[in-house]
Amino acid sequence: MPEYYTPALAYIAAALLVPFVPKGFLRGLYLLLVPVAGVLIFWGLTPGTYNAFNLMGMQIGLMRVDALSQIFGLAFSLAAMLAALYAWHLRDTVQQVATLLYAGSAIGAVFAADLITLFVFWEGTAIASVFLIWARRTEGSFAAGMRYLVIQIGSGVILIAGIVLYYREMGTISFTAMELGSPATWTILAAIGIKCAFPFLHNWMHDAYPSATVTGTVILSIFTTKLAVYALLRGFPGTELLIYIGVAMALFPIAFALLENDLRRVLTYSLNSQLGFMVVGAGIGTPLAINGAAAHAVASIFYQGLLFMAVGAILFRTGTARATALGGLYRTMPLTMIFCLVGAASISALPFTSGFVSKSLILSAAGYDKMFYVWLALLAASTGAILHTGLRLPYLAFFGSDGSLRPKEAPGGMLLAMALTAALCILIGVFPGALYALLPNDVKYEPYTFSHTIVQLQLVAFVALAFAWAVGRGLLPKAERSTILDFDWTYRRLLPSIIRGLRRLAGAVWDRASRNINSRLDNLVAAVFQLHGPQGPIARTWPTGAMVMMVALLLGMTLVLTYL
Amino acid sequence: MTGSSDKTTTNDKALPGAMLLGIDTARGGRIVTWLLVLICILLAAVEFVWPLHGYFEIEDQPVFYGWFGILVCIALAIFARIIGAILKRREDYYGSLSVSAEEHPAFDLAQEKADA
Amino acid sequence: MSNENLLLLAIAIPALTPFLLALFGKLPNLRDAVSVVASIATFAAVLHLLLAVIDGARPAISLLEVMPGLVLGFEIEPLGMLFATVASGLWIPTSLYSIGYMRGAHEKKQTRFAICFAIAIAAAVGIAFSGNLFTLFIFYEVLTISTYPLVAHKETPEAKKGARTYLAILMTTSILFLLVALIWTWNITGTTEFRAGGILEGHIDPALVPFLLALFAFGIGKAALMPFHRWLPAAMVAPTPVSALLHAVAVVKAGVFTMLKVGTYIFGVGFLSKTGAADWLMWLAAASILIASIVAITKDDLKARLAYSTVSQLSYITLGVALATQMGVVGGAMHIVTHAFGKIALFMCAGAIYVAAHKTKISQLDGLGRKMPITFFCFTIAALSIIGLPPFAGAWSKWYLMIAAAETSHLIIIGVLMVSSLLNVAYLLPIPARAFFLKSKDDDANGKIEEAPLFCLLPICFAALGCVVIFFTIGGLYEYLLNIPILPESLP
Amino acid sequence: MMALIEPHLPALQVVIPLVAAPFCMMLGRGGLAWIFASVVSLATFVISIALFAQTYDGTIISYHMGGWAPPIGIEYRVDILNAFVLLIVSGSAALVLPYARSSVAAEIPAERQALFYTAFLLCVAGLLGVTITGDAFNVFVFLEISSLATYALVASGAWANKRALTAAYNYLIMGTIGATFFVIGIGMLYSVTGTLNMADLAVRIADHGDSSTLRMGFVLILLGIGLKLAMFPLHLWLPNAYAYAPSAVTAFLAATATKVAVYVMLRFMFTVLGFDYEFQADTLRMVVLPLAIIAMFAASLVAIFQDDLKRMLAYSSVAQIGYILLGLSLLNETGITASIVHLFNHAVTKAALFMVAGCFIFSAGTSSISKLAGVGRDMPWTTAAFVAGGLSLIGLPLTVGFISKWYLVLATLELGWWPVALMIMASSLLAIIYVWRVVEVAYLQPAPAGVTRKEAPLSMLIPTWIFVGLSVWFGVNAMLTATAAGRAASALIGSSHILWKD
Repeated sequence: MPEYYTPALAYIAAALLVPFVPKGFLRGLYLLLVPVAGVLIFWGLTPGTYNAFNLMGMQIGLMRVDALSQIFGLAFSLAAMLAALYAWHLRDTVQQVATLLYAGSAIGAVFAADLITLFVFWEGTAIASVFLIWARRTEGSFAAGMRYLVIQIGSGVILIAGIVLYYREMGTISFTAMELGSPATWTILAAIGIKCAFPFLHNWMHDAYPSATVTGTVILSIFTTKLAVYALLRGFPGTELLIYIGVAMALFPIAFALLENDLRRVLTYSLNSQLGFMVVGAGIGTPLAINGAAAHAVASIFYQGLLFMAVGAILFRTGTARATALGGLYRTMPLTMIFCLVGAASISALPFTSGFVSKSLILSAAGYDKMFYVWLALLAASTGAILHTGLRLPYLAFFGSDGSLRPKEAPGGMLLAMALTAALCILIGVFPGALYALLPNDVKYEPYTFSHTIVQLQLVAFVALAFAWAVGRGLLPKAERSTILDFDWTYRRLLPSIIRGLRRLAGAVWDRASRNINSRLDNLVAAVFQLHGPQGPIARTWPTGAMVMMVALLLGMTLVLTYL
Repeated sequence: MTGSSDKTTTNDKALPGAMLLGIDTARGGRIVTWLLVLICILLAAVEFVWPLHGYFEIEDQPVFYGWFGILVCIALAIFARIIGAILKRREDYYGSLSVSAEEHPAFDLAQEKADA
Repeated sequence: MSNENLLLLAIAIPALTPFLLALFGKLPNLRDAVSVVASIATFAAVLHLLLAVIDGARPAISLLEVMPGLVLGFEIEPLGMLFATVASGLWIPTSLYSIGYMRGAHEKKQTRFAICFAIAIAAAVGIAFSGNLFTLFIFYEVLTISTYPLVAHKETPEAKKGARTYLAILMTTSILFLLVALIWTWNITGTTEFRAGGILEGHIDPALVPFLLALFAFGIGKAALMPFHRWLPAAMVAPTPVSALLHAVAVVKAGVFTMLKVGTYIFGVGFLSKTGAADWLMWLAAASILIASIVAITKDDLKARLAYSTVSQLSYITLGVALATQMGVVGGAMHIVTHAFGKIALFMCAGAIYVAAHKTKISQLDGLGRKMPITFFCFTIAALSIIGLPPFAGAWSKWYLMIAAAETSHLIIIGVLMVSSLLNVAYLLPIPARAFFLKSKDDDANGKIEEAPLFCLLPICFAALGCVVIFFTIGGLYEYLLNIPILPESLP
Repeated sequence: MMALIEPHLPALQVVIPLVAAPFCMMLGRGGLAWIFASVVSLATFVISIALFAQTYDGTIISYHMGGWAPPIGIEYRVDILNAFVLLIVSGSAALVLPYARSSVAAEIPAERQALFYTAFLLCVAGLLGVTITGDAFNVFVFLEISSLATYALVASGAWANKRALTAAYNYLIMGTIGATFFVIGIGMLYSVTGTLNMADLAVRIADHGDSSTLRMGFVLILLGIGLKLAMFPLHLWLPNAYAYAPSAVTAFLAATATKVAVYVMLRFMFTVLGFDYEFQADTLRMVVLPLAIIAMFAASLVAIFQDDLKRMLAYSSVAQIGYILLGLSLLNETGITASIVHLFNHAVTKAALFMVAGCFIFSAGTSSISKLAGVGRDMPWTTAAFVAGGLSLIGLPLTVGFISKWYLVLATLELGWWPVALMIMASSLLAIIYVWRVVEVAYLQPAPAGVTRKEAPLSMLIPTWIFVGLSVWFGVNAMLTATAAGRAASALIGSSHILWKD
């Protein structure tokens, strides 16, 4: 069935076979090789749409190969491989199957040439990923998983509604750039917005990611949001609204990231902020900005993944990711610390790391277009990223106060995965040309100008200084065991209490009404029984006289009628 | 980074990260801070030797990135404190419907001590 | 054998099987074998007809004239053929499943059960092949009566009460409304024949159309349109095979099938959309979808939850009719198939859980997934199909219903379908999730539980597989459904 | 031979049972009398089939008693309507008699059985006479013959239950009052027209036009017949009479007596007084129609609460008579068709059901519903017959009850009388309740411990199932009954139209 071929199929087929591969080394190897097979399918293909066919009058294209889909496909595949390596120790078939399905769906979505295929894989990512949360097997993760699932599937159904409207409006379902304006496109944007964690649509991330298993969170951090960024780049490049959304997105999670105690949640907030950069890039929409967004997505897959891996390794060895319980881990987990610092440097956009070469594309794009305030806001967001993730996170985990934890260094699989990811971050930073060559638009850009390198170093150094100073004085908000309320409060607390209230009200009204109706019915039945029951006047055996009376009565009645 | 130095036992010397021991003491912190001050001064000085250029006028301000970073840090710290004051709740605020208050299940972990 | 004879055969086999069943009542193995063979034979006949219908044949036969002008006759058209194929096709796995279930659960009076089951299938096929509304009504009532003993099977007070509710609502609606609607139709048009494009146009004052439609919509109580849905949850006291085949497929689908048929062949889609007579029905169906879903969330009893889910899903099909476009009819008809596979699998799983673990409450299912992985895996697949997620069958029918809503510019209906999907997630997915991922509170009691008998498992797997296969082979079904005539045939 | 008999069939129809009755009494022992009565009833049945076949195409047979031409002589006039009723009466008799063998043997002492069969034959003769005669006064005579026989038949239940005597007494009083009213009414018609031949009456009344005497006559006939056919609220004699009469009698009476009375009513209203007689139309619509609707509900509700199966069925009969009266008081062709077709349908159904009750009494010794728990297991065929009959009573398709309901509702819809259509349906829902109450008890309740019940004997089961079979057969294929009823209705209306036009 060559016409049904897409890289996703390799993953899905592989996922179905996972239970039959013996656990341990063989299965680990198997999981590592699947992404390789996936890449082989599309690598080297000339751009174009493959495997197109007609389904019920709709033009389905399972595989569209162009630079944009290829770079995301490649990044996803690589990340899937690294994640598999990271999860080498894992013996949970459910998570392994879910991982493959999840990665496959994400890659399938990236290569989808039409909206239906996109929808199919879009939902695929939602369903497959929730198992990574549920696999934690606790009450809390069950509830978080349910919330995550409802929102993710919600995104999917909004997408399909948008597609329906779009199909109705345009008569086609091919997935190309759209103009925001009709209900169809607004709906599609909303669907993407949920997965992309636009402000106020973002809560699922902070709710679900820290609720997953050790390896699950790493995998979750890779695909869903970047898929959404891809969809924005494909569907809504140059949509001005996205610039403002992106700016808001980049800025507001910073405060939460500074307050959070759970390091995995800190990372989700910082991920959310980084996504803001990409959304701005999509919104600016110039070839450079698109390149920037794509590059930043790729770079952030790896450095954010690296950070999640490091925190995951800590959790794996200590049983907690709470900042309040950690600290001083550099003693026993120095390698993890080093890799974490590489990730931190990347997100801080330190020169010669991947963050530097990707973020500067977006900032430059804003700069070329003279979008001063956007530029300024992004700069502020960068500063925030340096502060909360570049400095605070490693500080709380590895330095800070000694929590007297002396865990063992992370296991080999994790270390190797982190090492490779860290190497990638640095390689991209040192040799940006390789990344740039893969970007969708052909734009010349040189990140390592003298000015640019120096100012970025200035920024990082001064912020670090400020941080060191503030830490010495205890000026930063303290990490405490706490819950920081976010917008999810509205549906986790407000909405349920409204529903409870309504339910109580409706229940009372219903009770009252049904009691009323029931008593009326009872009365009716009683009255009927009184009249028609065995002893009732209608059923009773009347004496002959009474019968005759009845005859006389009827006769009288009809006779009256006679003389009318 | 105070009060933890006494926890450093002889045993820690054998740990793989022993190279950095002392960095989390008050003295270590001071050293790091001064090192940073030195770096900052150097980087600021570069600017006066080789003039830099950016996209906007504001970048021409002396050591713009330096003071901008510090200002943003201050603003963020204040803002975060305000947010924290308003939105911080008990860890078990959402009860059993959240993972916040529960421990990570042991089967998913391999908690091993370094000295074990 | 001619198609006409095959048609009669398809009804006659299940209708005559009861005699054999009664004969072998004392020999359970032979009796159950008869059931299975009869189901296969029926399906073979139906399948043969299906192929003929795909080739364009429209077999018709008039049996006799019951009253002057009122003919007991059959005629096959694509919609009825579809329903017959689904009902008779799913009878095979269900009859296998019944063997496992009835024996596993040690139910009494299995012969009576098998007899009534066969009659119900005969009635369902009869409904599917009815050539006119009058014939359809006859089989509709036969179906009601023949399923009453099945609902009351356990003979406990609850069973009796449930069966009473079942009978009362179905009878009341069918006699009070449907029969009146039928006679009205006969009165004004002088025919009850199903005709492409409808028979009413030009015979009835457009202002009265909504009322006639109301008589039909509420009269077809089997479609479980709110507020006449109570019988469906009440019928859940029946043994699970009944809930699975009859109250997820044959009976309820007979209801919505009748809605589709009435909408397409009595009113005519064009007439409905021209007069706007179905607007109120559309809103009612939408409300029914949402309210039933919300009620489902509050139910802890597994079968009750599935029953309310059925109520909600049936309204999808009614909605398809009420949207009054070709795509609505296509979506509704498609939903008959897709929902059948999903819901029968869910009910069979519920039955398997009951047989294997004697659990009926959702809150008791924690940790059972480890003991019964196949059952719960299939449950998950079926649930995803019901929700309407790819790559499972339910996604397509929802797609066409949405298309229909978009065609008629009813954005709110699209919203309703979206919200309904989410509500489906909320009430269906926690069940397997709890079973797989939460720990049981009483591990000791669950220690001995293992998968249900093979006779139960195989049909479940078959139905779940169906959900996947239909997703990928939907093109054929769609092409087939386009054959449903929407416009009046041009007169020669 | 046939050629010799054939012209005299109308006379033979009545004469055979009438003459046979005294002979039957002389036969003494039960068995012989039963055989004799059965043969006679079979013969009358054959004759009525022949008559029906002759009139089915619309032919009207006019037979002049003793060769005297009407209006002086007595005319037996057979058209499709009364051929149809004849068929019902003689057919019921022919089927009830085989059934009566075991049933009567259990309920009446052997030495009295010959008398019983004599009364039975007399009753048959009377009912046939009422139906076939074309002479108004003759109707009264035969009506009294049949009524008197009926009183005796009801009273013969006294060996089983003494209350049968009071029931029969009440019936006697009421029946007599009815007969009196009826005969006075006929007298008034005679005083206006000077003739007793119905066809002649019709012509002369049309010539004469409306008058208060005519009105009085009409009212008295209406009430007189109303009493006989148990029109609500003149039905008070019926439940007890039906409940306490021997089972076979109840089955026979339920199938025939009230139906013949309805026939008389139809005949007088539409043939004699004419379809377009305005006062009659007003009375029907203002008095009979509301009473019919009340009957449908009130009697059904009473039936719901009854514990005795026979009483329950009796009240159900009152309700069903409501349907018949409703049909004719709608005063359109479909309505009258509905009434006529329901005559037959209800006769078949109710006979079957009362026979079932008789089987229960025979085998289980009781007709109390609460004592029939679990009877479905012990007496499967009898109970199944009840279910089939019950479904017909409810009016489900594939039973005759459905056919009646179809026409009745169609008639109301033709007039645009919505609420009435819905009321008809609603009252059939009440039938579901009282039927299903029995079904539930019989099938879903465990039999009380220690009770053993055998299936009823074949001699009772077969006639019962023949009636059930008929009620299904004519429900599946109603062409014969519906066509006959339709033709009868159109004949009734058609004839009066012609008469009143000039």
